[in-house]
Amino acid sequence: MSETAVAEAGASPSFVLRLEGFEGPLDLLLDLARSQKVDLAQISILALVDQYLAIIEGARRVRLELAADWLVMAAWLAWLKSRLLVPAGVEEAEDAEIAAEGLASRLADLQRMRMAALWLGARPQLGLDVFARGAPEDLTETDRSGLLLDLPSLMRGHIGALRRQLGRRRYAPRMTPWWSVQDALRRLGLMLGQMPDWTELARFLPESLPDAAALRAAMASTLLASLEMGRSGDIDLRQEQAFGPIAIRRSESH
Amino acid sequence: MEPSDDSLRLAEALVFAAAAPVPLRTLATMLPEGEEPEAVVAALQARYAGRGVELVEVAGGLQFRTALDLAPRLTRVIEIPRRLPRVAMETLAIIAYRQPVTRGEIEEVRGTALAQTTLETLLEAELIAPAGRRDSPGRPTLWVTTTTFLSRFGLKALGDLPRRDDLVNEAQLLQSADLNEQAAAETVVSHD
Amino acid sequence: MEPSDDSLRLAEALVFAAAAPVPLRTLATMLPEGEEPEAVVAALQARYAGRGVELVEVAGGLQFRTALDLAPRLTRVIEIPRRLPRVAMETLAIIAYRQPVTRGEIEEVRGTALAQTTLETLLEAELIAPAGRRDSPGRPTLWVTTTTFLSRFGLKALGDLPRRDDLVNEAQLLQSADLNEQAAAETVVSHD
Repeated sequence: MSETAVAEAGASPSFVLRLEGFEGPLDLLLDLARSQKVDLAQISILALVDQYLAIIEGARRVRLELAADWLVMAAWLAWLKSRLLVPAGVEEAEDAEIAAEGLASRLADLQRMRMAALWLGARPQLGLDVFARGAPEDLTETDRSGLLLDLPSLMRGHIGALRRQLGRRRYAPRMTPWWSVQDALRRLGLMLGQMPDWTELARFLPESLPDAAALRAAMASTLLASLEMGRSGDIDLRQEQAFGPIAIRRSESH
Repeated sequence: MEPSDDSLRLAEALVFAAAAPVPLRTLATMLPEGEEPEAVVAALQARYAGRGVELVEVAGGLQFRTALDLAPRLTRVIEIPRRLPRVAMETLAIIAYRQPVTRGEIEEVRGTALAQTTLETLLEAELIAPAGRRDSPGRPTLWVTTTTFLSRFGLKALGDLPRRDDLVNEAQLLQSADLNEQAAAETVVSHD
Repeated sequence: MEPSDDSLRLAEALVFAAAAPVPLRTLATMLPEGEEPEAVVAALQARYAGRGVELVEVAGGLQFRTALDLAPRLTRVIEIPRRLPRVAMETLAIIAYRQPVTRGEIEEVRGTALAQTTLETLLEAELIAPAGRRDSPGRPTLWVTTTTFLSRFGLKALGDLPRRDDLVNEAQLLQSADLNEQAAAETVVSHD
């Protein structure tokens, strides 16, 4: 393959089709290098560059679309060639040599991997050349009779049970925070100082109450508190008629 | 005619590598002209007689099989313990913490009927045992945990079980119960 | 000491039954006290030498495999998958020698981009596996070969691969590898 590819590189346009058989520029370079039939360590980089450039030039002549990496490699090789032939100075000559060595070693690397692939490919392969037992026997038995028991899972069960129980218990009606007799006593005590004369009991109710039931409860508590305070002589109460409004004032004896 | 060694090797490899039993007629197509498949099989069977594997005729053809007497020695038993279902674990926890306890009381706590299989699972595992009957209508059986229960959970005594307070505080439980309340409400209603 | 016939039968059955290579230490645990697994393997290998199936050491274990010379006739009956394309083989070789290796590094060696299908083919055949990511920009996946790789190519370990310095030219390589000529010739041809 390699010899023919190179032989045709100069003249016939048929070689260009062969470019497609190569896996990128490095692959072609390796093929060209191998065709020099010397140790890869001693290939002529210049000759290699010329061959590569000739092939790329040929491909361009027949207007074959070339992928960018082929052209990048061509440009780099052209640069390398110019530096190898006419270096501008000692440093440049060294750079070119290092670059050439780098290319040679990359080619050697690829060559080694290609050899490795060849070696692998030549090995008898399981499933292709040799076969293992087609119907292996499963000599394992699964015993699922045992129980996995540990305290954490028992605790999770315990908490689960508690939660379930508490979750149902919450249906007991919750205590509504009614206005209590104690609340009313405290409020009456505070407000009486500010009320000079008879004041209706309703004025002593808290300002905001959620609903009618709460209002009735507060009224009852306030009445009870006023009765209590009246009994101890702190206040006087009066009511003009049955079911009429009740008024209170601070007792004069105090 | 004695079958050739080549035929024996081929038959051996074929039966070995095939994924399914090899029919005699498949073997026949592989063998050289004039070679009797039956004779090849017989010779191969003789060669393997008394060995670790044997050539047997099964439904559909020939197959190598581990010698019967060796199978038990080669079989590895892999133990994969099961977990108790959640219901069983909860029931076990209720019994552990409230023993002795009747089935009705367990159902009371869980707020739902207890499947017979749940108690049976626990009984079978020897984690619980009956301990007399309660003197109440119907004389229901009382359940307690066993010494197997203690040893399986690595407890010296029932007193080693974490106390309720150690575990969680009730407010937290209530809170999480509240979170579930919408979902729970339906269940509770239907239970009522 | 000669291994007992019982040990031979046991080892034979164990390796025969298994779907994958059997590690020597697994065999050792099965054998009676005092029996050397190596001696048992050697005796078994001798018994199967030249037969239709052979006992080989591969991928860190023991496995019975059909004799190589029977392949052409067996493949008339046994279906075989396609051989890996050249690109895949080259990529596999690079991974085998440089593992753990990134896709970018493989492309660097080959001097060209790697088609996605190439890695997919190798992955599908379970010949390679991802092994973490490299701590470098983009955190590229690292690839390594698997035990299936060893098993498929009949390698005991990665150390069975030729040394890099020996990978110089085909003639030398194939000679040193002591390979079956036929198989080698075929591959070289198909490589073209």
